[in-house]
Amino acid sequence: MGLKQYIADIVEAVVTTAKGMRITARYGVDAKEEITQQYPEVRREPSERFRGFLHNDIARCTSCTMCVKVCPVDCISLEAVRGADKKMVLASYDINIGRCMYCGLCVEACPTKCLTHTSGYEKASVDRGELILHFVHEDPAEIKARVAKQVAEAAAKAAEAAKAAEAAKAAESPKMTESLRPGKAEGSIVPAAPAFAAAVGNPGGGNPGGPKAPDAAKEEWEKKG
Amino acid sequence: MSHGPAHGGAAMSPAPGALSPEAHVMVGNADMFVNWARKSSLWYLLFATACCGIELMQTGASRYDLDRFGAVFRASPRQSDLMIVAGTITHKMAERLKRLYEQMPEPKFVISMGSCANTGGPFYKDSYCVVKGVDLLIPVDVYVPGCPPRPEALIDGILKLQKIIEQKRNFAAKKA
Amino acid sequence: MEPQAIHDAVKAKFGDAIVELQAEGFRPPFVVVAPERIADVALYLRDDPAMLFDALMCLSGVDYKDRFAVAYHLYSMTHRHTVGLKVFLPRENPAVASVDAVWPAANFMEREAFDLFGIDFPGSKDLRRILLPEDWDGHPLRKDYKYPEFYHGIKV
Amino acid sequence: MGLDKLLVIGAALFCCGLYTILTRRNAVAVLMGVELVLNAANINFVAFSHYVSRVIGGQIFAVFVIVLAAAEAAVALAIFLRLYATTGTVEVDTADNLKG
Amino acid sequence: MLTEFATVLVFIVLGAATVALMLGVSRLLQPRNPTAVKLSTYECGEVPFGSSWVQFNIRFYVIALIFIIFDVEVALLYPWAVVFQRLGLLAFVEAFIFIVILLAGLAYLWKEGDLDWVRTMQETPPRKGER
Amino acid sequence: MEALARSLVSAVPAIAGVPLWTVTLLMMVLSAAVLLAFALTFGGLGSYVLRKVAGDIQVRIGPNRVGPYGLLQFLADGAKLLLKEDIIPAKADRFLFILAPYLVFVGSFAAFVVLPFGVGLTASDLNIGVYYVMAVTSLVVVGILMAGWASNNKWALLGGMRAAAQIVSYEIPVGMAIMPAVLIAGSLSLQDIVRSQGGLLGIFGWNLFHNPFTFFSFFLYFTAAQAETNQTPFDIPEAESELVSGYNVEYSGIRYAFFFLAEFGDMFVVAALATACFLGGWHVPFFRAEALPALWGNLLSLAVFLIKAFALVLVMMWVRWTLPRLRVDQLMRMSWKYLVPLTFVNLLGVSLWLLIFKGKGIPALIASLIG
Amino acid sequence: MTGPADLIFYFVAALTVASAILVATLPNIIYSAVALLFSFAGVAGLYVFVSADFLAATQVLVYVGGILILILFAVFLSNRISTVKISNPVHFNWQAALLCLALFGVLSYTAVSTKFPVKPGLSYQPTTAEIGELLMTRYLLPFEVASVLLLAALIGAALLSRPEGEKERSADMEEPK
Amino acid sequence: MTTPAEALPTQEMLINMGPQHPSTHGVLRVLLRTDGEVVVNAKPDVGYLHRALEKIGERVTYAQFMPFTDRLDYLASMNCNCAWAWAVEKLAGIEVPERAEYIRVIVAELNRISSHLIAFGSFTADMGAFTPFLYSIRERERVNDLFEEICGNRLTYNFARIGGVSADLPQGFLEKTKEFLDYFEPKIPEYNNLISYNKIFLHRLANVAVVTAEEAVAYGLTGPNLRGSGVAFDLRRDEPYSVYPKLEFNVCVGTGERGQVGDCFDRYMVRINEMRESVKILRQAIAQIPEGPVLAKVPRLFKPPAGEVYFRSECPRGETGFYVISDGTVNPYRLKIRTGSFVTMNVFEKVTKGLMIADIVAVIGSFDIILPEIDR
Ligand code: SF4
Ligand code: SF4
Ligand code: SF4
Repeated sequence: MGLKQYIADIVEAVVTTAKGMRITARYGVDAKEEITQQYPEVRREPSERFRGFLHNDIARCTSCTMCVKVCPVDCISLEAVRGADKKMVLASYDINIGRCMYCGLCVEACPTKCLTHTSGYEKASVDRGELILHFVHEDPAEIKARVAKQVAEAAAKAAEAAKAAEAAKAAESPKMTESLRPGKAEGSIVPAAPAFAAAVGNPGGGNPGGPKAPDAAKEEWEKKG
Repeated sequence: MSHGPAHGGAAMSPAPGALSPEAHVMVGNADMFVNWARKSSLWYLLFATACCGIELMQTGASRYDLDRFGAVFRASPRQSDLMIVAGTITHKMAERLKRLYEQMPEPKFVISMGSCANTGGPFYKDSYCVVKGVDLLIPVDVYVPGCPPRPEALIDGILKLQKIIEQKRNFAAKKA
Repeated sequence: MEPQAIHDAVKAKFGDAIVELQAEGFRPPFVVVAPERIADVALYLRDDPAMLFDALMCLSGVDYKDRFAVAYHLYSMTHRHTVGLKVFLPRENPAVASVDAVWPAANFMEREAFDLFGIDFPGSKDLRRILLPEDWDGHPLRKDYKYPEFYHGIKV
Repeated sequence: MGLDKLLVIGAALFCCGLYTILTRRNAVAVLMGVELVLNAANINFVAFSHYVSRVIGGQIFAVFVIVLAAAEAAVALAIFLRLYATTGTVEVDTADNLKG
Repeated sequence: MLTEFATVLVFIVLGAATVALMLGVSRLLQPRNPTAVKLSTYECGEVPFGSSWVQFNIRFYVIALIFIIFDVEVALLYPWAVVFQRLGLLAFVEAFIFIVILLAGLAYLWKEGDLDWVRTMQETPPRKGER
Repeated sequence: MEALARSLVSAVPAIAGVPLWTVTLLMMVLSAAVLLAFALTFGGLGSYVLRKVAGDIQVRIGPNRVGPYGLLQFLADGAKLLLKEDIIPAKADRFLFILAPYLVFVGSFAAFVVLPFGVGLTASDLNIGVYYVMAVTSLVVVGILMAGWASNNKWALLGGMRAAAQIVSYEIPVGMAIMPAVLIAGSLSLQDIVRSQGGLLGIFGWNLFHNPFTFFSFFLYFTAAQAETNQTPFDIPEAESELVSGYNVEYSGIRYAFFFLAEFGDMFVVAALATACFLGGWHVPFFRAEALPALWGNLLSLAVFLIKAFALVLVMMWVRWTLPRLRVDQLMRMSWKYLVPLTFVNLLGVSLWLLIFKGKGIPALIASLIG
Repeated sequence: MTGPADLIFYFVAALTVASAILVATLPNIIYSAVALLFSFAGVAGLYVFVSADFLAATQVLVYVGGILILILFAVFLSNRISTVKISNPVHFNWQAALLCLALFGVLSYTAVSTKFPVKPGLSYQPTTAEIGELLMTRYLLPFEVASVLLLAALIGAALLSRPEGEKERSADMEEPK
Repeated sequence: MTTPAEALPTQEMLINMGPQHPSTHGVLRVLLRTDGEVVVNAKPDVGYLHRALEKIGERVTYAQFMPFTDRLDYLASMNCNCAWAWAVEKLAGIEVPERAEYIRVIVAELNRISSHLIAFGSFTADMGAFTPFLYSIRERERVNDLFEEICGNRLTYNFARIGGVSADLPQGFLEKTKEFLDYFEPKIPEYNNLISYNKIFLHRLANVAVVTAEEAVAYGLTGPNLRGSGVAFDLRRDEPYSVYPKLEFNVCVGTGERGQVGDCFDRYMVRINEMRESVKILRQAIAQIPEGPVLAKVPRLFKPPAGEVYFRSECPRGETGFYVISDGTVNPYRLKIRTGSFVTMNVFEKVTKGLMIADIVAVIGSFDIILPEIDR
């Protein structure tokens, strides 16, 4: 290393450092360059196509189960019963946004466009159960019972109107639960939201208490599904 | 740095047994102060495994700037208060996650960020090696849904955690 | 060089070791090689001036239900042509000679195939599980893989 | 704080150093002992110069002792390192044995 | 002079006392929940292999050896610096000789490569152009 | 201090009966307490400023939620660290693990004793001032080395080793680069050094402009000092991206806080030293603070000194947020092959200059030419 | 001002001697080194009491900041603490202890009993300048010789510590999977 | 350990670097065997993020796999999206409308920029300069905004579809992209001034971890890592797909500017230069994009013919190849994903021998690996 190289090295180091520092200084001094958005006060509106949490306008939902079928991760669970007018009546429609990957495949698949992405994305919760969105707020059992009753009534009416043999046939199957994924149907009969949350919640965040005992955790997990 | 509060804290150390109204107020104030300190200085462990980690980075970066809330990252669990589990936890990783959590000093908090950490997320159904939710491993304080959650959502989660911390009863609980 | 020509050339050189050319519906087509000769074929394909397949793009294990296969996708940086090699292995104790001496790139990929399919690559310099923990049960990409219930006490 | 007290302290340090040198077999520890002895000597120099001679010469002497100590420590530790590299031990007896 | 140094002592004592006090206060106030895992050594989440108390690389040591020599030199130069203006040329010449002798030592070490950290054990492959 | 105490005792009859040494001691403790408070606040506020500077440079805001403008951030951080469990790893060497923060903190705090904050504001104007600072900061090295070793953690060990090798290497250039100021002042006392830079509009008396060599000296010193305080680009001992967090990786809670405080304390000491030795210390530009009544003179000079020192600290932070980090070997190379020879040559240059120009600097020469 | 100053003196002296004794007796060499630190610092304190401020700082700078670090490095470098608790075996050695005690007795007796011509009226003067002047004038030769000595030590140390040839490696840790 | 021959002055240390480590880019674990600061051997241990994408691929339909490709390389989801679409289209022989191809190229190149930005940023952060990292993310945020506009998500886009793309470009998208390009182009020289040619940075990178051209090919490196070794090979040019043949661009290669060809600096520089090229491509694509449909008719229950296809495309981290075996049903029979980072990890152990610990970080950064690509 000659002396020339030695000095050149020093000069290069100083010059390049100075260059870099000029740039950082410019950014440091220029307040206009600041790009921070003060989130809780300034909430950036997501774009139109933003795929936020899902929302189902259940009034328009035909329970066609397209969304359920297309979802790669099974986060929609749907229960429907055939109503009196042969249309399906939703008994429960839950989306587990804690599992959803916001891919939008279900929305694309929905024929009635009742399933949409909202622009919502904040739903930090202390309990995993809260992350399951329920769109039918009644107890599915009740709905089923009601529908069954209606069906029965309708059937009874039909029976009155129609021939006795046919009526008897109709009465044999008073209700028909649409279980979309046979394996899942049992599990997806969830209690109403508050009860569920109470059942699995870890009140108050459960800290600092060290990790939960594995058994408890496992149990909880099973409950949450 | 924390000269003042040190004495303040010492004066307001746990009140024994039944609390007189006065002590109650004092304990309450001490609690408030402690909680304020804790919530205002959530140093999070740099722990990112997957996609959510990128959003975590972007949350910490200029546009969303977690530093505003006093949350900075620390690389060592020894110096962090908050573990943001950002990303998929596989079974191979599970033990490490647990160990890291254990190695954090009390009090410590956990935010589960993203579907993977919440429930296994996209890998819930068919993946044989993804842990279906970090709450199977460590206690979680706040779940932030999203895949990945937007930075805003994560900040929302942190704010939520701050609220939770605010409600903690440190001194009263300590004696009990 | 076209795969057909490559196949012919290899066939001419190795004779019976070359089983067939899978061309229809296969892009790139595969030259199916008998497992015993794979190392020689590989070496030939890499070094022959007409072939010069210097890059192993991909090495994958496949479970065809009745048998396993290992597929090699080769590319030549010099001639810019590509071809596939395939060896079929029996379901019991599938093993095929390692090619990591030919293409060092093969090491990790073979480890992966070993990990996920349980295909053995004798001669490999370092054959261990790569993606899954050392004490994992079974080889998950096999079609008959049963998901374990628990791993270290955590539900799978 | 008089001269005698300082001298006693110096003596104490000296003896500690001596004891260390005598009993320890680890070369580094021996070096520590040596440093203690040198320190003891320095205390004496300075004390005498302060109480008796009234000139600063003693301090200069101490400065040179420190210089020496540093040089000695450097070389000694380098030797020790070499010793360790070749014999794999830091025990002085072993070094003796190897020599013979 | 004694008082001046007494201040130093006061500073040292007060500094140490602060540390002790804060540690004590912290000890009183902090939640404690030591577990075996918590007390285990951190190593990026893994169980560490063995102890970290191993013999260390020699290079650090050589630096320290060189340092101590120069340290002493600096120590010797300070009194010189104080009286330099008073003594003038004489002091300059003396210090010049002093410094040059040690710089010669430094130059020697430089030439012999003792100042270089063991850089790498990699052999450097020949230059290759684009292909 | 003793003289001050004596005058105090004679001035205030109420304490006439108290032995002199008690008063002296009290005053010492008082000054120490003030400086301790300063050191602690500086550690806290320094970290706040550091984050704010980072925020500015990184086009973001930095802490702004905790208290007005985030000003209470450091309080929260401190209180939180105080209330945090501190862990002593089971495998660590307990005694040394506990001892290390003491050494580090005390070493950095003790350096505050001699800093010339104002015309007469020095806790104790030791007549070996500069030299004393160099000596006492070596405690920090020992502390860090101990922390690294005692943790029984490989990252910490590497960090400690690196830190020791680094600080040790850069001590030479630091000591050498600051010597020109001693040469000019003919004294080691920092107050003397500051006083030697008065006059000439208060700016041109600065050693910085004394002659070209002192000018370089300043930058050499600043570079070396940046390394002594483990700031980027010389932050290899705690290199986050390499050693996780270096020698303090196992330290948590309040114990960690002391390393943190010591780091900022060091930063201030270094900046203050640079100010005192090259930037005219407490000399007010275009003004003679000594001429003012004691109180105002002191206050003004204190303010000026702090401003200068803080400005240097800011520059240190600015550098820190701009540059990448050197590698260990490059760091050593930089010290031994660049800084050490250069500071030596520089020192000879300064002394030659002083010899030739009879101790006058360029501004003084020009001034004498003019008038 | 005798009271507190004496007190501090005794304290420092006690610290120095106690640490020195610990250096001699502690089984763990690293603790010995730490004790040495305090011993050095104590000696520096003692220097202050005999009007040697420059020397005190030099003591800290060179001994604590230099030699001690060197020693620590040497200890870290040479001991395999992973397998053996660092130390050298200290068998309490009666003969050595007795010898030292005897020596100490003789020395301190001499120190106390001898009447040194102590000059009255102590003065505490800054010494740096004086040392500098003496170094430049009366002790010029030693000063320059010191530089040669340092040079020799520098080169010697570097030569000695230069690793020669390829080091063999010892791997006593299991390669993990 | 008592015999002298064994007890030598230094002892090797075995250190775990990762899985939680600031600069292993996720959960890579490197087993370092060091002698002091010098790394004797560095064994990568991967799999901490193995998410079984290949298994999932066998269980979901072709269309359903699309969102999973987002998670394959989350820094370049668009590229993976498109790669998967191209692969399946090749398998099924689907003709894609030209506009869709252009859109794909636009988003892919945009994503290449944003991915290289992260590569650049995290690399500098690894080197100790944190600020450039935040600058790079600042730029990246703008790309994210663009992406959010086009497909509604910031990171996991799920934008491409088999036979096209899920939606046409929104109003004003091209203008905004142009705006971004105008904003972004001057940033590259700024980065260079800020850090690329910083002396310290150069010293850290030049001549470190040299991968020669032969090695690079033999180890199957692809993408910027291969080009960094001086091999001018780019799938976009050499095995063209989509509309790349209609676009004009240079293939950036490492030139050994400050050291040897194939050192860390070359790999780094290739990425910086590629961002420039991407800008160039984008400008052309924006100028050329035709009107028309964006999605070919593909049956809802899409069943490609039986066959095996290996399709590879140039992703920011090298060649991403999909080896798809179809048995004619709705699910792939076997799906093998070949990724750049996985292959790159293979050479890691070789090139890191004898480096220093700090260099390991540099090497990881310069390879720009990303864990889900390694582990899948
Ligand atoms: S967005 Fe995707 S993951 Fe979520 S419910 Fe719809 S299809 Fe399932
Ligand atoms: S696809 Fe739409 S209409 Fe059909 S069940 Fe789902 S939400 Fe209802
Ligand atoms: S939740 Fe989604 S974005 Fe987050 S790690 Fe899992 S797959 Fe990635």
